[in-house]
Amino acid sequence: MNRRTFLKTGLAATSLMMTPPLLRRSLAADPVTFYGLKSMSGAYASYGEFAEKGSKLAVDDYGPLLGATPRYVTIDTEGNPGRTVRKVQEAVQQQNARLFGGCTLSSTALAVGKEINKAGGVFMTPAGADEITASECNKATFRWTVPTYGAVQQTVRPLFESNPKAKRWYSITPQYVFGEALLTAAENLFAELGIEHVGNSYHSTQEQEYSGYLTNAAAANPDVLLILGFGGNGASCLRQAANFGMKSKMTILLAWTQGLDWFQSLGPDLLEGVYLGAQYWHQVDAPVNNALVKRTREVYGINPNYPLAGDYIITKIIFDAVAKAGTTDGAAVIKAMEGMRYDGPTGPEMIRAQDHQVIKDYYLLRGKGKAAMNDRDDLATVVSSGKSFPEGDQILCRMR
Amino acid sequence: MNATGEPLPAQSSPGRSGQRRDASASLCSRLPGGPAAVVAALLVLMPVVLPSRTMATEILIFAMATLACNLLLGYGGLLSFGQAIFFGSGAYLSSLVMIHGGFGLLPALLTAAVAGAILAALVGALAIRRTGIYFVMMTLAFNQTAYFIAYTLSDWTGGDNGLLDVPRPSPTLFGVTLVDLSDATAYYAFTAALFFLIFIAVRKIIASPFGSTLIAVRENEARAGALGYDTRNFKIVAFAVSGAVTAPAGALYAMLLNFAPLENIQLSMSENIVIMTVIGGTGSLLGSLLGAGAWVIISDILSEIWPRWLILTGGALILIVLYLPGGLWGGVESLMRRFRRGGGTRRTPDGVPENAGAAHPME
Amino acid sequence: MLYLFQVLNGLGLGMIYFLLSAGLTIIFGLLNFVNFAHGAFFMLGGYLCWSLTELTGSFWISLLAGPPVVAFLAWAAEVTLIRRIYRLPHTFHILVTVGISLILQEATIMLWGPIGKSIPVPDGLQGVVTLWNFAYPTYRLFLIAFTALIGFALWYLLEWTRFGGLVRAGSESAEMVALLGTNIHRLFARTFALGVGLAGLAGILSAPIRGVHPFMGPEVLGIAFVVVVIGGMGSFTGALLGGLLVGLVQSLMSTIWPEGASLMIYGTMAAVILLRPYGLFGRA
Amino acid sequence: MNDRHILTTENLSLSYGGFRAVDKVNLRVRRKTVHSVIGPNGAGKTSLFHCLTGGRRPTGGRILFNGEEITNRSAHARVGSGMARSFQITSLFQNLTVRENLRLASQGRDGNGALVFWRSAGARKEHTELADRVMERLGLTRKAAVAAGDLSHGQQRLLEVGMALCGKPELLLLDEPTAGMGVNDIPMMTELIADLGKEYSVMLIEHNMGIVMSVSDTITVMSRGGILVEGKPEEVRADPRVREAYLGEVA
Repeated sequence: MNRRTFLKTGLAATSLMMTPPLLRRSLAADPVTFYGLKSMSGAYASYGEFAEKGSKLAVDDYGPLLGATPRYVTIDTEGNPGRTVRKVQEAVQQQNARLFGGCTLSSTALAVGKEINKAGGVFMTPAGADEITASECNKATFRWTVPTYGAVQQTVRPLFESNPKAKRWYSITPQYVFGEALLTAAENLFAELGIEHVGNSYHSTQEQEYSGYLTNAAAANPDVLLILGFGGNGASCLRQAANFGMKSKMTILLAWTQGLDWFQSLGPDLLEGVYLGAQYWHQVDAPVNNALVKRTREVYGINPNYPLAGDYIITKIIFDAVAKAGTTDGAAVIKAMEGMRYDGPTGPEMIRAQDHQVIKDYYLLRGKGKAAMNDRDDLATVVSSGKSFPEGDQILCRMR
Repeated sequence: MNATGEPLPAQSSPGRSGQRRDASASLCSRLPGGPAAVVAALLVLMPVVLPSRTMATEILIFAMATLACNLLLGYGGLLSFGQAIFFGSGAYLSSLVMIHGGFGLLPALLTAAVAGAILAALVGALAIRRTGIYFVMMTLAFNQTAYFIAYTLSDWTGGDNGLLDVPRPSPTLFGVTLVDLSDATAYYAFTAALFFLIFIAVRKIIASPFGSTLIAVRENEARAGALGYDTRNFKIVAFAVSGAVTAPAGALYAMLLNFAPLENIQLSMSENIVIMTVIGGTGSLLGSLLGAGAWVIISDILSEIWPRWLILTGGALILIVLYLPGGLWGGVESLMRRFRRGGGTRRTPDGVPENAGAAHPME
Repeated sequence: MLYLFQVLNGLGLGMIYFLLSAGLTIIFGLLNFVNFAHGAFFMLGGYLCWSLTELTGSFWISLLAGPPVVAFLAWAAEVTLIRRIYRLPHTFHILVTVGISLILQEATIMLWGPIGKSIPVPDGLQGVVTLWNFAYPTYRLFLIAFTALIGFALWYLLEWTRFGGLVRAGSESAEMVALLGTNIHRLFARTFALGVGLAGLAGILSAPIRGVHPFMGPEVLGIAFVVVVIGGMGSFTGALLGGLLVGLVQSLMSTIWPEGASLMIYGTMAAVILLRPYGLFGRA
Repeated sequence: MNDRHILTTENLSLSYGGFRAVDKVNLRVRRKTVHSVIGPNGAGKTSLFHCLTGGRRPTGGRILFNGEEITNRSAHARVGSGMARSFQITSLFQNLTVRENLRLASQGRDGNGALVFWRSAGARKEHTELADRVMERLGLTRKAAVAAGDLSHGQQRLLEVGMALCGKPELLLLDEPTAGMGVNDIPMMTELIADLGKEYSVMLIEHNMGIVMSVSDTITVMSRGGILVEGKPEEVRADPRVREAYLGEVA
């Protein structure tokens, strides 16, 4: 009896509700069960829908694991961190859940990781906050996403190197932990490369109107406009920058984007010529990715995007580790994951044991115009890619 | 007078006020053992019936916040969209004094209560300078301001990432640990005990000179003033009490999750607390427990079934207003009245302030 | 110089806020009804704009056809649901309209998907006008002019037509208007449709600037309330000046103290309420 | 001399913009008497009443109560010093019972003392007892548990006055206590007011000439914001200026 079906039968099955909790727990059964934390409802629903597809695909395609077909349970995060933590606690206490993956919101991922660590489980997430594999790292938590440091290194550096005359950069930054992290990484790199940082505007994450910041940016007369907001922030900022005719006057770089689904919502007119940082791109030629694209088209009729690919590989890695460890015991699975090398959607990937960070490629893309597109999703080309991660002393993780 | 203290135009219906007086003999007093016994029974039943203890704990935490909102809305006629200020601050402050100050469980809760009371008295004192929709907007503006402050002070609050590693210390007496709260059942029991105490206390407050006068202020502020009451003071104290209950609820929530997300202090939290209050039934304390329970359980069930579950929630809100304006508790009351109609004679209203006020607070 | 330019920005921003809030304030004035679904109808306008533009290839057709569709939906909601709750306290207005906006938001996700959409700036307005050193989008200039025109038409409607006279008289005393033999139900329904239709129009006009996504309703609702409260609930002039004031504060703050822009908006609102109990142009 | 008067006003004025609603009124209300203020519509009675109860700040002059200046004291604070008022348009706690209405009124004299929230409301015996006594006097004991809004109009008017009584006032300010009352109920109210005049000082604003003439010790006739005539009922009745003022109104 898992939580989902339990709740489905819900209020109707009152008699079942009276079953003593002990008995219910014993019903939690044998097959390996993976718990997907997906923002199915609430403000991040656009993300959860694809993440869910990714995890499901991985589970369905996996085949037998430890002698049984693995099972998949969705936990809707509702975009609500408090609710999510409580649901995870329940899964741990009542269904003895140990294997978790997903989470869009950084705050949720951080808090959930700690809960799962306490419970002796394993958790892998594509969330953005660097703290996950730095100051707040823990034994149970793994992260697939390239941190802000890598995102900046793999976008600002190649862009600057391809056009070293573009020395004046202006940045627009959402003011919160994540935005600050991107900005700090960028400022460090500016100093290293000799880029002149002609100004920065902070905005709140709830900002809708960028005309004021863009006016400030235009007044500084930069060569490159570096937009550090992502999601809705990045979209509005880019859209309005285009309105203000800034695309023709300067190069625009968004260091951190959500990828294909986000590009689709903006359309080729806006994206043409804009540089975009991405964690994943479906056109990348790598064995696992080619297979993933094929399967996703077959099953869902779409191309995989970042949430789909991310949650797909997270689910698959955890299953692989379970298979390797031969058990679902948290400590053993963690041990199997640490240092694991595997083929991922971005090519060869590796899980660094020291901070549980996946070492993988980050991409610099450039938006294509409508005329250059071969199909609906052919919205950008890969300009460069590579792996940059904090090394040595820069690794802030002290495993707990 | 309606909930926001604005005189309603002539359209205000006589039908509703008729129903109101009819119900003015509060049902709880007729239940065996009174409302306290009903609550005690529910508190024992909840962990058995509900799918999990953590869920039961969450319900009680929100029921506390709802209770406090109800005190303002149901008894004081004050619609506050600023309850998240107190909930969120309670969570942050108690967490911070535990993390940095080494406070134990009870001192942390007490800190939250005191700070919540002070904060609420401040917010209340400013907001009640206006009435009606302007009052509501003031509370809303303060909520946004509090959110902004929490967001900006990320060194303390963790900003968008939330405040992590909130401990859940066990209560100690003279160095002896009384009970280990890291266990979900023990924590539920602790929360339930606290909820019970708060429930009794709020009941007492409502039946006190203060509570009865607060109801009078809601009913007819001009008259209350003419009788010699400085009505502002009553509203401010109502806010303070509300804050003193809401903030510890926030603290308990942080300890439940070991985490204090920024969402605690967001406007949507205020909105949810108001919704739970109205769903349960304003002006009835049992209704608050009902409202919080219904909200948590139903959203939990629906979110498992259908990602677009909010559409059903939206529909439910509309249906409740149309067909169950007294909230769930109002529905329970009218059901039981129908049930009893055949039997014993209806007791006449006894005029005890809580009963008189509890019947129908909205106008 | 920069400040002057920010003033222009603020003006453009303020005019959208004005359009958005005018409907809210008219509805409050006549119906004494608090519409928390206003933002959701704004969003709906934006999505209709996207669909109609996709369908017909012309932004102008959607600008023409969109607002009546939104107004019709509002009219239907008024006739079937909202007129039943006028007599209830504000708390219930809020609950019902929060319910409506949840339904609209989720229905939008079902119809159009959870990912946002972009609406291209209409042909002919895509460029920028260069003023001194600064480029200003032609579309935004169009927006200022167009909104001013709409504002003028609204002013004429409210001030000089029979319908406007009834709305104004009804805001003073709905009973009186009813006694004078006007069908108050019809008047209320039309006013509600007009007010919400304006939200839809604002949604359409700002779609090329901001795009659309399913969760934009609550975001704009907050701004609309600030504007209306600052201007005074029920005051048309108040909505105009409140909108401009908020727009100016927001865009000037982005130069002076960007981090505090949103704080300042709510701060301004609280200050106005405390200093002027019923907003700049409100009445008791 | 102040000892004989419970309430005096000195050049009390209230103007709205340029309009002088109350114009330099000097009023003296003697203790334990019924003092009525009458006058045609718009004479300034209600404005005067607002000044006396604290509903409006006077724009000029002073109000002395028991020799103490209360000109700018707030409405609720005046109750504490011994003034109580009734409302022209019935203003009760409609949804509360008759007994609770009166208990709240009794408790009001304590002002902020009612802020205690750790005691039960019924615990203060003096309040419930006073409420019961007043209820008895009004003949409403049978209706103790009925919601105020369910009383007949006449009973509501009685309760309105009763609530003022519960403030244990020295001075009762009654604003048209018979407003809207049926002919059959009026004698009851007349009797009550006459009775009250023996224990309290009563200031009455009233339209009903019958009541005023039968219960008043002193009558002040106002016209255009000022005092036209003041005297005993028979003097006022005989005064041609009064007749003129009222007839002028009719014409």
